[in-house]
Amino acid sequence: MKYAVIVFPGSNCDVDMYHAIKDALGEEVEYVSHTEKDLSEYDAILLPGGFSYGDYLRSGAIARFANAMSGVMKAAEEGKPVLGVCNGFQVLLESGLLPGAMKRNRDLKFICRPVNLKVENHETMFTSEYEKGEVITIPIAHGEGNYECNDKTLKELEENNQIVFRYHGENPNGSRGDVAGIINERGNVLGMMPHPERAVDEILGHTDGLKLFQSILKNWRESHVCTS
Amino acid sequence: MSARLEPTAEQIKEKKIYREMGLRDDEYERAVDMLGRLPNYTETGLFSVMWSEHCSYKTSKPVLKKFPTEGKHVLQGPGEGAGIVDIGDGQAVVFKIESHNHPSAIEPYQGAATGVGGIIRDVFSMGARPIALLNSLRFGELDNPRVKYLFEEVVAGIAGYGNCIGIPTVGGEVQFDDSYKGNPLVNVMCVGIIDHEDIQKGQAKGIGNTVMYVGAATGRDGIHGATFASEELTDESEEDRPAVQVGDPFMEKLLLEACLELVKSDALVGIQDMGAAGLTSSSSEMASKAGTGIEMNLDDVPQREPNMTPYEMMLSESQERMLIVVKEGREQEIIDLFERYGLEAKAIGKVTDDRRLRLYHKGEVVADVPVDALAEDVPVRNMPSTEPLYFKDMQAMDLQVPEVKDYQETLVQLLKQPTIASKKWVYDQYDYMVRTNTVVPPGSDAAVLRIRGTEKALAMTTDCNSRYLYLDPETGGKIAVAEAARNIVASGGEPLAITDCLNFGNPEKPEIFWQLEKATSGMSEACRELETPVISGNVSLYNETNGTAVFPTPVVGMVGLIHHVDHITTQYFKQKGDLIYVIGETYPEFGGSELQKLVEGNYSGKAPTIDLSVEGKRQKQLLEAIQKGFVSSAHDLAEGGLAVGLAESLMDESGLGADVTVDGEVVTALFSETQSRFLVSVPKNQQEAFEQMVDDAKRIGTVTDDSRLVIHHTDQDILIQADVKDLAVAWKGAIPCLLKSKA
Amino acid sequence: MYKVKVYVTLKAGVLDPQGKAVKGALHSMDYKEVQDVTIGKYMELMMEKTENMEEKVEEMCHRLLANPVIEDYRYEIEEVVPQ
Amino acid sequence: MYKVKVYVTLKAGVLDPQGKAVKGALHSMDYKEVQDVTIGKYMELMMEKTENMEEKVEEMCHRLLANPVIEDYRYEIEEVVPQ
Ligand SMILES: Nc1ncnc2c1ncn2[C@@H]1O[C@H](COP(=O)(O)OP(=O)(O)O)[C@@H](O)[C@H]1O
Ligand SMILES: [Mg+2]
Repeated sequence: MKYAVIVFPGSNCDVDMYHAIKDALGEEVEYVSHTEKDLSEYDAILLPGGFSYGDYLRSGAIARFANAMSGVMKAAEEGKPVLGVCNGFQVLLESGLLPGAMKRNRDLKFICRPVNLKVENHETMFTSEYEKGEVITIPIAHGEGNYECNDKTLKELEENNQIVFRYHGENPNGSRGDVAGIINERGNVLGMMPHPERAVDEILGHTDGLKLFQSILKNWRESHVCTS
Repeated sequence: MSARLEPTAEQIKEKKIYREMGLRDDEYERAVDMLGRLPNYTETGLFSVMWSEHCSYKTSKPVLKKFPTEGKHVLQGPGEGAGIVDIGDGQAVVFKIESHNHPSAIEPYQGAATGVGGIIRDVFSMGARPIALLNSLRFGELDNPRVKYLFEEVVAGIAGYGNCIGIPTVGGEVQFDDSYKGNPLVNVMCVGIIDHEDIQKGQAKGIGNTVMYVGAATGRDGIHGATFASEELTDESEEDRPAVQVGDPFMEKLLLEACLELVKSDALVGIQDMGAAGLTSSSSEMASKAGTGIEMNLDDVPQREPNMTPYEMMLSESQERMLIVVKEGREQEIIDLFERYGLEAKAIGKVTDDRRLRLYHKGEVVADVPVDALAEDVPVRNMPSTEPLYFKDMQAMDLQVPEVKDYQETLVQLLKQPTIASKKWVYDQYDYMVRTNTVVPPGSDAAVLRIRGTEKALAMTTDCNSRYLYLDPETGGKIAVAEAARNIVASGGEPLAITDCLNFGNPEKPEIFWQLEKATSGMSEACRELETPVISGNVSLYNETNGTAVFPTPVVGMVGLIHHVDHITTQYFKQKGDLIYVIGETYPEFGGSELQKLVEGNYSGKAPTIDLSVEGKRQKQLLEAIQKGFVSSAHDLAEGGLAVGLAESLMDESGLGADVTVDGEVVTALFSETQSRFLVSVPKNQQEAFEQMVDDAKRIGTVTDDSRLVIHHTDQDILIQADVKDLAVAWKGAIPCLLKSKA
Repeated sequence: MYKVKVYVTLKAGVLDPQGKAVKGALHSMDYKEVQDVTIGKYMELMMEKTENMEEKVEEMCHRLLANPVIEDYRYEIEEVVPQ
Repeated sequence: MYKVKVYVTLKAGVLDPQGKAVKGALHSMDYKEVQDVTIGKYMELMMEKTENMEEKVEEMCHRLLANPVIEDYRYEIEEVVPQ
């Protein structure tokens, strides 16, 4: 399986995402510049964390106009897995691939620490390796992760089981409905604030993120048995 | 500003206008001599910034000479953007510390942020990939709204810049004392990694080669910042508007990535960042080091504002700019390279053979000065030095043990002292994990980062207990180096070298200069004994507010090499049944201690003593024991003594406890700050091996699993019997609580 | 030349963590008469004369300068006469 | 009740990285007629009637709402009649 890590000017978790795929998962992965329109050769698209365009104006707001985003849209339409983490999630929101918006954290401070998440939906292509309701520990590192949406959207998200991860125990940033990660209706575009790519290596203390990447791989393999 | 007519060379002399720019009469005369004529306004500006303390080290040079700067691993000592030490396998570690005290006192967020930006440029200008940031901060007591504001904004500024550029901030220290009330200290350190063949120098070699400008456009910000950094703060400083620079970490991220690609190109000859004194220092230093000259056309300098004068362009300290020298004829490649990162590279001049800095503006020569006069032949000032009266008084005092009634309550109070209390409030705002190499995050003795692709890791720390330095600068200087090394060793690392930031008051006062002399003597001796040469550093003098100096604060930044990731050790107890040892004897030493401050409200007496050969021996033995796998946890004993050290070893929510027994005088046993001590836990099956290897280790108890800290005394009742949870609440809550409280 | 002033504010009903913090700070500084604070953005764009000025500004606001999911915007266009 | 509108902008000469980035984005979106962008804050305070209104607002701006070291501010005070 071949993964693309999209690099925007100001992305800085691109390296972490790359190593998670290459070293921890052992799959093929390439950095792809924000100027690249054609992403057709990749089986999965990863939008990494960081501060694209300095996060000036609003986080993710400028990145969504990058050339590569047309490729991301196309991949999403074709049903390929698209994962946006942290700044990547913010880009997905700004581009409308996922509903809602981000505000500054409730306490107005950047927060970096491991948090507990509850896997609310383990029946997605990103979470099938987790148990139902499993509580996992994944680091967060963001200043704008305070998810906001209107009542109608929240209701829809809940009814369609689109809230994939919620903060468990303490809500660090004030996000609506304790939302930590949501998926699109079709189930192939996931955005999440916590960093699974930072939790794939024993020596760094956390490994709960690995199953997320394993889920993507397993589901892709299963759906590609016939063709490959 | 630009409309103002510049004074003529004669007016500058007659009206002594050079004084406003920071030049002294004798210095101005010297500049006139060197030039052989009266300098014009722009030229006077060049001399004044380059001869400021910040750029020239004119008063500190004599004391800096004492530092040992060579060692078997040192590849680059002081003098370039940052120092470099070999770590084997063709790799090296690059690091430096830098102060941004005065800008942070005026505009704390941007002052701290641009300090981070500056030190990162120092490291990547060597060709190195920055991998970690640390910071050493000093503020007044947290009972004052201005101090709280400074503290919160400085931390936010460091976070703002470091998080955005994506370099993890992995460690540091924060201490609070009244002496820093009006003049906080903001020191930032950057550590990078480089392959030997990529090492760059800031030299303008090769006559005819092209001088290029890359990065942000030049604005009027920070004009004369270097001079500003070399003056005392007064109440008027706040009005000193032009000194304020705003950082753009996004721009710097692009610049960093572009420059790291650039260093792989053989078109590059030399590279240096435009730090203090901007274009002036980078151009004159690069030429002076290479024995060449530089000619620049200022019309070609990218400008952010209209009508900038040569004086303004040369003295601007706009951030995120670099000066590079490239081979003649290869300019287009460089322009294309930067263009790929959305940046502009512009040719602004060339290297000449006449060792002069010659500037053109609108077709005229506006400055023509020998480069060595600016960068090399700086007037050195030998300042008088006098032992202050207070020092004699302090030395004459008898050893005194502060009076303590309730040991347990005292431990809780000590844990609540902001200098001891958890700094989680601070480092939770820093992205300390980005780039996924941080094995030991903030919270333990030193931060540890693995080196991807190898089995090695790096340990790093900053340390300086300035109360000891205040009481006795020579001893305190030794302790600062020794403590840094202890933190490295306790983490499983072999101390490699140090960088230092000498934060002192006004050196024109003989008592302050004496502090500087003594402190650097002590540091030098410790560096020799512990084999950790000084490879880079920074001097920040004139840290005074309205005439009162900060405590002498020579911050030591140290990096150590962990030969195998298996040696990585933290301060936290690991498992029930492990044996707890203290390495080193304990004496009644309370001068400058946290207990003294708590009980008496001030500092007095002698600083703790230190024997550097004992220190070195213990460090070597402990390191070997760690490398052999005999040790579960190791922690240096510092502020608050053994009781605090024990509590700190239990602060990771593991549910473990400790049951120990002490002897001798109780307050000393619990709270003395005697140096050269470690708190170590050892698996039972390694007891013999450990005891054989480490001479001065004394077993005091065992690790338990009941989440309680119990301290017995050989011939008394139980001294302390505390729930770890309660201790943790006191320790963790202290700083957030002080920040919230109204006052 | 035209100066375009753009005001971006949070939609009614969207919690404003910054506004809340500022209000809290003002109260603790004893400005008790402050009932409510909202914080938005104020941008100034200098623009050359162009066709469909208004339409373009509207578009820029909608596409980039504001996030219509949580923000409202309004703008004023003024001609500036160079001195 | 009074509505106080506060406009906070960067002082002339102070670098505005946000404005620069937004201008770059607008250009790449083909709004080439945009010459310059500056980004500041716009705040609305609802205040009860109080003595020395103007003085208080001035004070709040200086002490908290703006950072006088790098920012300028101005404000407008309007009476709002409750419907
Ligand atoms: N300003 C800071 N930035 C990042 N980490 C910090 C800062 N201050 C303290 N820390 C971290 O908190 C821990 C305790 O600091 P300190 O008490 O100074 O340790 P020590 O006494 O062992 O040097 C260390 O891991 C240190 O790196
Ligand atoms: Mg320590």
